[in-house]
Amino acid sequence: MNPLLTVQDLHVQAAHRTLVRDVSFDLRAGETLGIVGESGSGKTVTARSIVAMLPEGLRASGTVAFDGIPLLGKRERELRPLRGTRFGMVMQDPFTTLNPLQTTGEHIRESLPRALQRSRSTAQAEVARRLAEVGLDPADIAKRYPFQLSGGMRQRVAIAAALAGDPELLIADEPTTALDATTQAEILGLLRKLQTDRGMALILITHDLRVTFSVCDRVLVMYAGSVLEDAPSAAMTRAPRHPYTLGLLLAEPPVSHVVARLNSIPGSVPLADEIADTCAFTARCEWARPVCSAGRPSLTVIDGGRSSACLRIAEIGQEVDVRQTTLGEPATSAPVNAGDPILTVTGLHKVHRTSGLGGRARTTPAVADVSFEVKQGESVGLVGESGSGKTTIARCVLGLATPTSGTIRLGPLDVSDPRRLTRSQRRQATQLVQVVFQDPYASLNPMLTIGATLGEALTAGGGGTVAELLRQVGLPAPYARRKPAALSGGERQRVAIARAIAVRPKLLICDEAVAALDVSVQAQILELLREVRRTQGTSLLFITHDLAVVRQMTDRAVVLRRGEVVEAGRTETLLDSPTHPYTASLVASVPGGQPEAVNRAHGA
Amino acid sequence: MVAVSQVPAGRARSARRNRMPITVRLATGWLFVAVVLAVFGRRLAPFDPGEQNPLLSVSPPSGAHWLGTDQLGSDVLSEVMAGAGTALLGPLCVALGTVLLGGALGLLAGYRGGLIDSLTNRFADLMYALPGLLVIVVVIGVVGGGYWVAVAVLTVLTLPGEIRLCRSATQVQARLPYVEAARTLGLPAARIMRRHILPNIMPTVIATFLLDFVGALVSLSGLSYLGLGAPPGIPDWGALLQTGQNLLTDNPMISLVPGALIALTATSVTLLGDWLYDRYSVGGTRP
Amino acid sequence: MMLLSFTARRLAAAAVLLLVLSFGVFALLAMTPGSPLQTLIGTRPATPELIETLNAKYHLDQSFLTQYWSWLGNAVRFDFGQSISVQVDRGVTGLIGDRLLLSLQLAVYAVILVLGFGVPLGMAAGIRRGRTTDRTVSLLATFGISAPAFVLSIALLYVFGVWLDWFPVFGVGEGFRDRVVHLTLPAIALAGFLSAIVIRQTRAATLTVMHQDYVAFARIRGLSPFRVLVRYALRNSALPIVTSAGMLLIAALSADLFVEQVFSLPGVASLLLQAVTDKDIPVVQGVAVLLGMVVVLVNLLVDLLTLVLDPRTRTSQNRGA
Amino acid sequence: TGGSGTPAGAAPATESDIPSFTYAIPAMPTSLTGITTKVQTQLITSLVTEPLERVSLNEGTAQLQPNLATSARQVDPQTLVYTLRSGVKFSDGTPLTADDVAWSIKAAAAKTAETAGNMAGFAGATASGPGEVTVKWAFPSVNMRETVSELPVLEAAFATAHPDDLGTSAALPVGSGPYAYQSQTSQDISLKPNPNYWGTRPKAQNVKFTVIADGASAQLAMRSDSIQGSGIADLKTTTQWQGINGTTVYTAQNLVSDLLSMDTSKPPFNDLHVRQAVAYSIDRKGILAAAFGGNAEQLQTLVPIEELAGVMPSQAEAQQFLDSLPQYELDPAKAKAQLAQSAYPNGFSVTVPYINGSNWSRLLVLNLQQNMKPLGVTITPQPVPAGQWFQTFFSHQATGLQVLSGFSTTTTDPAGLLFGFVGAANMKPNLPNSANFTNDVIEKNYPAIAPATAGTYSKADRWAATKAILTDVAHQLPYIPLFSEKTAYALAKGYTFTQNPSLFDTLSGAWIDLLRSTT
Ligand SMILES: Nc1ncnc2c1ncn2[C@@H]1O[C@H](COP(=O)(O)OP(=O)(O)OP(=O)(O)O)[C@@H](O)[C@H]1O
Ligand SMILES: Nc1ncnc2c1ncn2[C@@H]1O[C@H](COP(=O)(O)OP(=O)(O)OP(=O)(O)O)[C@@H](O)[C@H]1O
Ligand SMILES: [Mg+2]
Ligand SMILES: [Mg+2]
Ligand code: NI
Repeated sequence: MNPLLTVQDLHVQAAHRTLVRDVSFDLRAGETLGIVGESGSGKTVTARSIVAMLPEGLRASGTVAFDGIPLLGKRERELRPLRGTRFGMVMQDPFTTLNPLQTTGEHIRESLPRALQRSRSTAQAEVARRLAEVGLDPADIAKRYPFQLSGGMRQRVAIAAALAGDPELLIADEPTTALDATTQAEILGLLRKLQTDRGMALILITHDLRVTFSVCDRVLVMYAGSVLEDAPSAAMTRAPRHPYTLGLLLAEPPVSHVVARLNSIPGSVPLADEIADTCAFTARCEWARPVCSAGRPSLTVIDGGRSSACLRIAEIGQEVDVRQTTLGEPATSAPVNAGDPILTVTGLHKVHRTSGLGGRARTTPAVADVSFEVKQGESVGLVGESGSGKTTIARCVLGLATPTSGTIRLGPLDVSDPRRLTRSQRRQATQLVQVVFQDPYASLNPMLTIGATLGEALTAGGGGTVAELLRQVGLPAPYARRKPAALSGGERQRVAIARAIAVRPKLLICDEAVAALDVSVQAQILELLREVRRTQGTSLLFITHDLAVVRQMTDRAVVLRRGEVVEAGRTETLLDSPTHPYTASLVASVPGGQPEAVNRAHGA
Repeated sequence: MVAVSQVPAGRARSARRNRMPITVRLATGWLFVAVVLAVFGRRLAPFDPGEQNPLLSVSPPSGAHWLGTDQLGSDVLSEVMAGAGTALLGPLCVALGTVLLGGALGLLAGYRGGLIDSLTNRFADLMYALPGLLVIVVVIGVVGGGYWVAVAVLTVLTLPGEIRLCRSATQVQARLPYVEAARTLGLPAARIMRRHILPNIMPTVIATFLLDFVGALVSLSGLSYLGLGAPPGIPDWGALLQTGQNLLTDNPMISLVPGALIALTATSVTLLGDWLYDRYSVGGTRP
Repeated sequence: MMLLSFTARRLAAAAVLLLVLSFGVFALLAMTPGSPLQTLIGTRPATPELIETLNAKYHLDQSFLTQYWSWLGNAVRFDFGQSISVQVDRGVTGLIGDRLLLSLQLAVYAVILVLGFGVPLGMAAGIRRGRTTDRTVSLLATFGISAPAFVLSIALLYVFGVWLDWFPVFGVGEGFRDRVVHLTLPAIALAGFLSAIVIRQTRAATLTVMHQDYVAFARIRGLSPFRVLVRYALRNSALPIVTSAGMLLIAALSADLFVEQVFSLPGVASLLLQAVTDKDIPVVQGVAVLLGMVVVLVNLLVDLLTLVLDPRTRTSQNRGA
Repeated sequence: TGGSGTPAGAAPATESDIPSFTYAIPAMPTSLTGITTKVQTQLITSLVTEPLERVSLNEGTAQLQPNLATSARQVDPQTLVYTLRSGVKFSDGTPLTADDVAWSIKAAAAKTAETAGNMAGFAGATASGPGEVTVKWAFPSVNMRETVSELPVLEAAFATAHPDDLGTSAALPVGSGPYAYQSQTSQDISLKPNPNYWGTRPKAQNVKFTVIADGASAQLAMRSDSIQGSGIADLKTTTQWQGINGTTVYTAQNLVSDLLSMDTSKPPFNDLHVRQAVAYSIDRKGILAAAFGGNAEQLQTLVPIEELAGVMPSQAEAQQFLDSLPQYELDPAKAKAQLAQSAYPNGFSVTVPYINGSNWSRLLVLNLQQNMKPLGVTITPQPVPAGQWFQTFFSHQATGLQVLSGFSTTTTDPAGLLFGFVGAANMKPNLPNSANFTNDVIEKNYPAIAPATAGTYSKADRWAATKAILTDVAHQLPYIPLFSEKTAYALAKGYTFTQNPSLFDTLSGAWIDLLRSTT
């Protein structure tokens, strides 16, 4: 049987650099292929090349043939009949993929085959059928505009629209990344169901290996624009055939148990052009030998449909297998020797006021009656899906927002109303609590050098030198002279941590501190935070939506939903035997279904 | 959720940034000349621009007078060169005044919010509904006051746009984690505004400064063209354009050259401003 | 119902704004050095008898507020009093009425040109970002937005009117065809400036829209380019363009002043300028309030149009997520 | 000089009809009552509401031609009796009566009328018989006939029926001239033929006046055949007008005085040296070329020689006298020397208002500004609207340095215009002695030229007094005589004037009779 899609030697070039190099794979009808890789590895660019929809300024070369028809270099006019009817695509962000000025019904109707569009009533019936297929109530949804739907509903509509032309291949580019954990599981389930029902081929792009394994037959691992491994899911889980795949698998913190040391891949992802004639992974590989940098290894078939781009896989295969099974073993969680409360939040309410159109004020309750405490030396997790109020609570504690009601005490200090604090109280608060934010790119002032940023933090208290701080977070001292633009995401996050610990705060709030980082770097930062806690006795308030991270980093956890606490308790108890249905559903939505599985909500 | 999957500021981007399009380079070149003229025009001019020779009234270009003479027999080239000063000084004052006042108010309103914010917002709302040039024409034409009152009124009318721009740029910055981190470190508001926000909104400020300058240049020279701007006897491009229009067939250079220079200068500044804006834009919308 | 209450609220706000504006104009003009008497007296010797007669006729001796109140009372009935410098029937209202038609015709002509050229050019530039089309159009737009309206008008007048002699250089023409021919150069001058703004706005909007995921998604679904262009690109970029119509209008008013001046068109803007030169205060007040009304009305229309164009603003429902 | 001959190259006139004729005016008249002192307004109104007699300039003196009045008798120096043409009808068909004329004269003398200033001494007008009107003056007057004859005659019944809006488009006056008002908008005034006109019809059937504010636009209008005639405000552009295909320019000498006045009652101009420094700082010859392109003459004293006609023994003698008066030409060295001797050796500052739109005034002030700059004198030009300028001028307050532009009269006698510039009697508000200039010499000789008293002096005494005053003015320099501008008209291809229309023709409506087609 001929493959439905053949990609041969795909190269994608931007003005001055290569984005994707030598990508080749086949896809048979009805097959499910996963493409995994960290941010910037070229997944989206590859997918866009397949549907011949590259962003302006990018050029693709090589072969992409769909059902024997070469797609690259074809004109728009010739491609159009294929699009939608033979292959389709769903994009990452459901909030932006739909035309805001068009109802969902219209979206689906315009994508239907010509014949079905002609008659009004048939079209209407068909739209209803398609909406029902993706699990939406047609009567209600068809007339709604995108802004009137939730993210999950929008993604369903987008899927229905993409499938309206009954394509034989559907490409889904991170279709769940922008969604909540629970919704994610639903959408993945839906995709799987549609794929089997229709027998169509599916390419699922994600940055999360676990998600891929749960959905796909075969997985392609991409790194810096190249494919490093191509293997069936089952085989790859069992025995990855590339050190990078192994690194990825190990870097994912397990959700089922605490590990003593989080594995990370040292260094950071290179640019595609830096690895033009060496093994892509050689700089970060512990098994690297001079031969690895001698030339660019190609993807070679090893066995049973597995291919790897590692030259030395035959020699090191054994070691890799051993590593895969031994590491990540459960560790006994250290006993918590909690002291006095450092943070006490009681009955916190926060209502956001926004002025709407025509000057009418709208109020959004963000946090309602939240109480919890963090003791000296303790690490507490704040868990909940997007919009549940986690950041709002953090901002109130930090004095960046004023609570509507309720009290917040930092040790001896009442900081419920930041505007009423005296100058010295404010100074005191500074020494008590500091923060690390999610976005490493916006966390640092781009105009100031690292040294200046840290120097400024040191003036706020603490004592010590910039060099010392840099050493503490594992950065070389000369970094002080650099501007943030010259640092990678992980390095920036280290600087952000250094700035926070400069004043030696009693409590460190981490708001999704690793959510924006690549899996291979994420573990480094988590490990650094663990170390900070260990060495300085700092309490942590750890905000995340990632249950695996909660498991690794916290002693106790508070589960939030729509601004209210639904459950709180020891992390182990909470995750292993949740009592509240919402917590249970959170735990259940981790890919793989059971909390025992080596799975996590999803990576970053 | 993952909201950020940012493209790191890589080499490719900075390479693209550093290339200045030929049009912008030409524009910068002309602006350099214009600035030199504005500062030294009077001294570089071949004749004293005020020197009159009524018997040579409105003569066409010649070897001695490259652009001919005007009605009083003054050398047009010298007047144009000296006129650069007047033509650019007023707009410069407007743009400077707007940027200093508007920038400060915008920064304050954007960072502090509250009463200052609503006050400046109401003020901006009111001013936005007024066609600036007509207001100035009415004020100068009926109430009187001349050139410098026009400059003042224009500054007041340009302020709202500037305030809004700086305000929204500030708001964008103020919500960024690096500012919040600075606040968490307990740094004083003044320091945060000066050291953290200001440098980051500076590109916006500079770009709007240039665009404000263009607006003022066009308005003020227009006002002079209507006879309400630069006082008689002061060489000015707009005024030359107007007086020369009557004598177009005798010596077209009197209006042609100043008209072309106004358009050229305005276009050049816009080109430069746009380029800067696109290059360093940090948020907020173009006025 | 939502639309009605919104309109009512905006109308009330507009009325207040107009009241503030009219009071502002009245106060401003009351502060002018010398009284309107001076203009009324003109070149006549100011005998006490004359002053007395004029005071009685124009109520100049009353207090400021009384004057404003009686002016307002008449103004709401569209009676803006008598012009000081031109004594025509129906006073200021008649004077404005005489000239409004021409200004409106010019405006309509210019708007047609702007929509016919500015929007398509802007879209073309936005879609072909970075190519020659884009660079040419953008440069032209930059020039158009920077070059003052009077320079453009004079250039058009002398190049196409006097030098090439393609268009009449004076007058407004009788009858439709003739009027169109006469208004062509002024309309181009006005539209040149406005198009420049519109091109830039459209280009920016199109650029934004064309980079939106929903456009890519539409293309991937194989929708016809026409549908993508109209239903996706144009409708979505129309919003920011429509929203800026108020600003456009204000720009147009300033440009119109020069266009009418250079082409000696008897429109409203040139009436204002003439009144200003003559210190004809009743006319200045009348025109100012009229223009204020136009600005307020257009802004109101823009808001209503936004409501119609954008379903998001139509209901108070929040995004469902 | 004045009144006769046509420019070389003008096409020969034919007697064919001109169906319609459009003439450009710089501004819309404030009012069309016809009772006005504004030349631009009278140019229009005199075609509808005609005068009793038409003044024309002949051999340097004003001559009166019969019009609505067939004759006028000066019964005594204070009484004038007009005999009216019989059978004249207004355009609406009602016959013109002596009452209409009497009413019209009284209307012109009303305190609120623009012409009130000219009618000082008016003591009444009565219909003393059918077709006879008697006008009385309170004192013997030398110029009452010129003043009264020039006034417009309106239909009294119509005028009294519209006391408030007469002269607006709602109530356009009814007259007996060759035309009647058809309509007025803010932009133009249309005249139609008066079916009841008593005289010979002008060739132009319909006449339209359209407002074109600036000269450049008027040139364009003529270029595109939108207008057939126009006055030329900026005489420097005469050559440009001639450049328009087929356009002919007509110029005529006028009795116009352009002066610079200096307030002799206040510093710094109360210092004669300062006034002389100013006089030596004006490049009159240069301005003559630069501002008028030669279409003006240098003024030797306050008024052109023609305005002395009523008192001078002969033109030659008068000219000899004028030539003997000291003249001041541009001389920086003398200017410097004069200022050095004054109380302000280091200069002073002064703002000079002038009528906005008067191009030559602007150039003159700029010339003065430039020439006095080296002396440390700072001159700030200040263009102001005409109304405001007259207001300042007539207020006698802060008049400082004033540019007097286009003062003219139809009376060729010192009692017409000249007398007003001097003497304590004219130093009050609303009187034109803006220099506030007087002294013993002036006061002693003033009665001989003042309208109210001149009638009691002999011509020889009056000439002696005039000479004494003008000599004193030339030495004391309250005014610096500048120019006497010509008036210029442009006619489009296909039209011609049979002779250069003078200012008097413009004022009396006779100009339209000169208009011919050339096809
Ligand atoms: N239009 C473009 N012009 C230039 N470079 C681009 C463009 N689009 C993407 N890139 C670069 O191409 C590389 C691969 O990008 P791509 O979007 O395919 O990554 P990805 O694997 O989908 O990452 P993510 O998980 O963040 O979505 C990145 O380095 C990115 O910076
Ligand atoms: N400044 C604000 N103005 C108005 N509403 C706000 C504001 N900030 C947050 N909200 C709203 O408050 C609610 C809670 O937001 P918050 O950012 O605290 O959630 P979160 O749990 O941190 O979500 P995420 O995981 O997406 O970061 C949301 O509904 C959000 O829309
Ligand atoms: Mg991607
Ligand atoms: Mg958050
Ligand atoms: Ni995530």
